[in-house]
This record gives sequence, C-alpha cells and structure tokens, in this order.
Amino acid sequence: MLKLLFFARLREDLGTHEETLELPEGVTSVAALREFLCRRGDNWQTALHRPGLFVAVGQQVAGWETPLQGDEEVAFFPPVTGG
Amino acid sequence: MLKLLFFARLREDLGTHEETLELPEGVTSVAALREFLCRRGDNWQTALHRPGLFVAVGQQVAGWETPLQGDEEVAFFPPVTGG
Amino acid sequence: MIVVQEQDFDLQHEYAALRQDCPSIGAIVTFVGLMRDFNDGDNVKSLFLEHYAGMTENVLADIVEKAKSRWNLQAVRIIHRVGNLLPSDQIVFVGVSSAHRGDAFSACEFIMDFLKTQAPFWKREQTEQGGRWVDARRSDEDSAQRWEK
Amino acid sequence: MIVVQEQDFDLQHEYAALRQDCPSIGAIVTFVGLMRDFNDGDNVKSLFLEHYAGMTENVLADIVEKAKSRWNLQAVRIIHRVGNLLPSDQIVFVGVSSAHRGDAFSACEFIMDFLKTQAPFWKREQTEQGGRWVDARRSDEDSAQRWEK
Repeated sequence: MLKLLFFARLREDLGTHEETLELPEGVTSVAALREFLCRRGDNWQTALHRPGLFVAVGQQVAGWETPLQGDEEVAFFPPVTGG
Repeated sequence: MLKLLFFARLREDLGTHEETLELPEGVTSVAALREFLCRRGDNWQTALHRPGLFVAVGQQVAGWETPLQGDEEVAFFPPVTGG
Repeated sequence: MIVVQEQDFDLQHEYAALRQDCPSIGAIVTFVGLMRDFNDGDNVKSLFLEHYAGMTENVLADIVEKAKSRWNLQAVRIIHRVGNLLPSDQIVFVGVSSAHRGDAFSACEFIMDFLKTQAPFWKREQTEQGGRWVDARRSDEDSAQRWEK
Repeated sequence: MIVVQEQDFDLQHEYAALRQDCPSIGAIVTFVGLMRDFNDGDNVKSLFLEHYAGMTENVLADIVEKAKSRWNLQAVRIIHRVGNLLPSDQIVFVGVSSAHRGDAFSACEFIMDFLKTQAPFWKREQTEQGGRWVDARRSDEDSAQRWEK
C-alpha cells in the first residue's frame, strides 16, 4: 500500500493529513499519482498544482518522474518555512 | 611629561611597564623617541626594533611619524594575541 | 544530537553539553532563533509549527554530515520546537564546537541556512487579520545558495 | 556592554540580557572562546592574559560601532577575561542580537575577527618546555581582511 501524507496548507486545503492507497492501475510515477489524485476534485487539482509544491518519496525530496512500486511513503508539501 | 608604557614581551625585555619622561631635546616624533630610547642599551635597541612592533599615542595606534608635544601617553607593544 | 520537541530548551544546558570534557575545543558558536512579534508588516500574536516527523530528523542529520565533511567540528547540537509558540519564544537552537572559531561560525550559519530551506517545518501565524501560512522567503534560498560557491 | 575582567562569566546571564524585553529580536548569535590545551604542537598548562587597560575598551567600542553601522543590530555584549587561565576556561564572549540571523552571524564573526587583530591583549602560555609569549597568527590577519572587500 502507498502511504500518502499532506502537510501544512495542503493538509488544510485537502482536509486530510494521511491516507493509505492501493497503487492505482497505470500509476507508475509520482506525476501519474498526482494526476490520479487531481481527478478527485477541484480542491485537489488546485492544491497539487500550487507553485513550489514539493514531493518526498521515502522521506527524500523526489522529482515528478520518480517511479513508484506501490509500497512507498509519498508526501506532498509546500515550501518549508522553519527556523 | 610623556607617559611611556610597555606591554607583554617588551615589558619583560625592558624590565619596565611604565615610566614618565620629560620630552628630550630634539625629540618631536615617535620615531625620534624610539631612537632616544634605543641609546639606553642593547636590550632597548633589540626590543624596540622587533618585527611588528606597534606604537599607540593617546591610546590610538600611531605611525612612527606621529608628532609628540611632550604630554602624551605613548605605548609600545608587540602584535596583539587576544581572543 | 538532533531533537524536535514541543517543550522549550535551555541554552545553558546545551552549551554545557557542547563544552564538556574536551580541552581541544577553542570555540563554541550558538544560534537561537526567537519568535518575532511582526512579519510582513503585521503584528503576529502566535505561531503554530508543524513538521514531517521522521523526514525532519533525516534532513537535519544530512545537513550536519555535510557540515562535518566541510569543516573540522567537534560536536553539533540542534533543537527545533514545534506546536504553539508566542512572541519572544525560543524556536530553534544550533550549537557548534570546534578547535577554531572560523569553522564553528561557518558551520553554525551553514546549518541554519539549510535548515531554513530544506528541513520540513511549516509555520502558520495568527495575526490580527486572522491565520495564514508563512511564505518561504527568497532571501533564505539566496543564503543557502551562497554555500555552493 | 563591553567588559574586561578577571572573573569568569556566565553565558546564560549574557544571553538573558540580550534577549530581554525585545519582541522584535529574531536571532541571537553567541561566541565563546575557550582555552585549548595545545598550541603550536605543545601542551599548554596555563595562560596569562595581559591587556592595555583603557585602550582595550576604546578599541572594542570602535569595533562594535563599525559592526552597528554595517548591520542592523539590536544589542552587542563583549566580555574578555585577563589574568591566569587554565585549559577549558572561558576566555572571551561575544553576543549579538538582531531581527535577522544573517546580520547577527556576520556581526559576531566580524567583532571576533577584529578583536583578535586590533584589541591590545597578549597571551603568555606555560608549556612543559617553559613560558612563551604567543605569536600573532597570519590567519587572524587574513580573517579580518576578508571584511574589507
């Protein structure tokens, strides 16, 4: 199962922090996962296309082309603002 | 009266930390004061020609050409090593 | 030592830990980030800090390793708070000990610059006009990129 | 606040003074210089620190003024010890508070670099081979000259 995490503004926009998801048919990359999630509605479409959106796979910052096997932890979040 | 101060290695080499001195005849600059003091003996000659020797007049780092009136505080010291 | 915690921290305690039992240390540099009561022209009444537990610690450990490979360091300690904070509260501590001051200064600033731009923390601030997520600053990116030279 | 003293100092006290009552402070950087037990390849058993009372304070005040004209600082505190010191003893404290971390880091390092090369302190160290006056380091001159750019 994929573990999906959403942080900060994304968490608020989507109303969810965490979900588990069976890898959807045809989804083999982070980009494809994003497109799959965006079909859930306008708030997903907007939130997952915010400028500067980051994605991490296995707690490492990843690119959109990063492949997915189906058992990863995938996190979406806005630019970081700690310190 | 001039107030002369010697610090650190100079103080040790000369065996003195502080003295007062009537401005000697013909001494109108720091350079001339040094030459006057060097006539006191070899240890003065050596100590006052060490590489990197500093001189301060009125507690400000000064050059050898700095003029003297006769009522200044003149300090000789090696390169600083605090901190 | 890298810790993310809700509770406050004590500079003296961290300093004592950096200093202890190592007579070859010549320099200790500490940084503390405090919550300011204004941001982008507005008064800020409180702050909520969220983070990505697990990834945060990994990113910070990676930044410390980079610093240690670049400078000669004795020890590094990082504490970052999360949860609700008020103006003047301590947010983050970075402390570095080294034989020489140049290494300690550079490493401490390096760690802060990359913590700011890479560690997954997010601030939500409460102003008189309501709540808002803090925007990332271009100047923080610029500070981190200086080190690439 | 600039102080030259024989007695030890307390980082927590200095930090509290820098932090107090100013909710626009976002960053506090502190530096502590400690006595190392080796120098130029020899074990050092003790250190004697001498200074030029009066001129020291003037030079340090001048360095602080230069830092304040160059960066946006809230407060600066400097303590330098003189007299006899042992390995691991605290020698010097420089603390800087500012709205922003970049200013605090730069000013703290600037002050230390010029304190090292301009403030009239001299160290005499006692090694197993006897006593010797510490030589000035070219690297300290280089550190100070960076800021002229």
